[in-house]
Amino acid sequence: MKLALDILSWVLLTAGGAFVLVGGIGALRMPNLYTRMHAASVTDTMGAVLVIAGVMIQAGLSLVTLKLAAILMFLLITSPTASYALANAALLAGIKPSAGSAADLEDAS
Amino acid sequence: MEFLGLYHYWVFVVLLMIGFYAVVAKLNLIKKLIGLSIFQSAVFLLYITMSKVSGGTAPIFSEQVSGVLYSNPLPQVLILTAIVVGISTTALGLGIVVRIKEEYGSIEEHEIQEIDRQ
Amino acid sequence: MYFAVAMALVVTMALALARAVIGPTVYDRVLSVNMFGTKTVLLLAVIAFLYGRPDFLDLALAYALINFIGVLAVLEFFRSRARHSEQEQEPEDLAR
Amino acid sequence: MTVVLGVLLLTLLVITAIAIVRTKNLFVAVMLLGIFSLLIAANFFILDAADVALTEAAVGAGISTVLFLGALALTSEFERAPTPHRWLSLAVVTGATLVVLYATFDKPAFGDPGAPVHQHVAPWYLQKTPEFVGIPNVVTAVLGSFRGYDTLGEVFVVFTAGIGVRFLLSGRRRPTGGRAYDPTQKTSIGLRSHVIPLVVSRLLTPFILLFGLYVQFHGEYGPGGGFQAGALIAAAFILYALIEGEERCLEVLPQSALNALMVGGALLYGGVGVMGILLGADVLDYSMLAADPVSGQQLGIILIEAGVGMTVTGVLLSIFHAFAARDPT
Repeated sequence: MKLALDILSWVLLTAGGAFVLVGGIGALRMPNLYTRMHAASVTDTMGAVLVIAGVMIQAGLSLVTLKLAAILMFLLITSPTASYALANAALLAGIKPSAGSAADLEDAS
Repeated sequence: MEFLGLYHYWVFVVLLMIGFYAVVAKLNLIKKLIGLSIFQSAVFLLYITMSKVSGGTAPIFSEQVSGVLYSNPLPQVLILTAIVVGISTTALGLGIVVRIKEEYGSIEEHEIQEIDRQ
Repeated sequence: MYFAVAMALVVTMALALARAVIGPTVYDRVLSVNMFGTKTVLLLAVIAFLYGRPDFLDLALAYALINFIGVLAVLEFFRSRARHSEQEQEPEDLAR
Repeated sequence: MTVVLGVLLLTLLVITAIAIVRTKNLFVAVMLLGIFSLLIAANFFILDAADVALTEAAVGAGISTVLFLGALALTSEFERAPTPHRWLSLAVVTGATLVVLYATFDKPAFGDPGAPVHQHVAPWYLQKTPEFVGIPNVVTAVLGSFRGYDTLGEVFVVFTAGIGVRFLLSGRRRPTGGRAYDPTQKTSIGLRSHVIPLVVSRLLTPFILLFGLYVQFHGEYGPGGGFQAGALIAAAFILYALIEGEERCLEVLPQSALNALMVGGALLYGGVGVMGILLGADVLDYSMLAADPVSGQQLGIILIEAGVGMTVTGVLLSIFHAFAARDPT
């Protein structure tokens, strides 16, 4: 039982690490702001859920698990809000979401 | 692994000097304050580095970890208070910069000196 | 195992930092600050377990709660900037 | 293994610092300073300083960014001037770097338990805390009891800084300032037109306040205490001010209340110290506050931490209002 839980948590942690890494590469390699935002959100949702779920299994049923659940809940609430605020500010400033173009690269600051 | 023993101190030195460079070389007053807060953080890092004991844990007793080595609490106390003092004094500095901007219309040191000479 | 995840998180933080340094727009930098924040929450949670002191999760909780205030402040900053500079500046300046 | 993590994070820290100094755009510098704060908090945590990392988190995540952005909104976002005497400055800095680097070779190796810093009072603190104070968090015990003088001094420095900012910036408020809130006046509507941040912030503000109080009163048992809690509670009110508008926030917690918090906290701390004398002990010796010296110490620590929390909340919020209420020139 212990071993099965350990393996499950390792699988979750590894998958979470992989998602985080993929999101990070995406945030670096994607062509414009909105696609980069999309890549970054992978790390905030799937990556966070998997990593924290993996850690939760290790913690077992205790106050720690409750704290982890709270962390996960707040992350899932706040990070999309931050993304929204950011996309809104960018749209207001006139950055067009043009697919596949490097339009915002040209007016680099 | 020998050099890792001093790596933290080297990072402290480099950060200290990056902050120092911003304070002496940059003319923009806000940039100087940012440099000052990097300088400050470098000192914080030095203290906390000194408080660490290999194989130790944070100096908070707990039933789960009894009879182990604890890191040094004293530098942590000093830096804990210094962080809040640091943000307050940085805010004071920013307040002075805002007043300078209102009086001189600029936050660049050479322009302020230019106005002062007139 | 925790160590591998922590390494993945640190590498992602490095990638986000690279994005923050190269920009090109300020919004990319804000994006990477936000991403950096969530990675730090995860890293702190994983390190708490790596050290065997899971009672230190308060730290990750603090970041999870207040980290987005910075991004909201940025939104408010640009909004008030836009309001105050309507008569003085061309809007292209804002995208910088 | 954690040393490797620490080394990587420190390297990122240096890269961030260089990027901060190199950029000409101050807004970008402030954003990178946010990353710097996150990284240094992670480093503190790896170096076993949970309390310090929590302080850095509470201060660096929201308040520091908000204050810098407030100052930028009132001044200028760009660094116009080129750096004069660049090579001279670089040469001086490089020289100083080499001198200090040379000095580091005499430092004891990282984490050496035999280092001089661990020999003097620290073992005494660790050994005697359970006996004299009886709380698990040695950092709080040292902060509140053994070195109460230091903390008193720091609280007064924070207080003075708050007074200073108010002296500098509170002269000229917006026209609506000082009067009752007027909903038709659109000077600071905040982000209320953005539904998603509005809902989420309304949802989160009570949790942040609750967490702040938890950190305040759990400081004896885990990472936390007055400094962190003060910063967290101030962050909750700043979030409210960002969403509902700064003047609305000033209605909820008016400047007079903030003054009372600032002064009351410092006075509470000082008063507990004087109580020690009146009860026949030394200044800031809490043993006499209760029948049993150990519970007296605990009571004293709870009181002075409350004082610290009040002062820090009052000062940080006063500073925020001083910046936010000023009109850009």
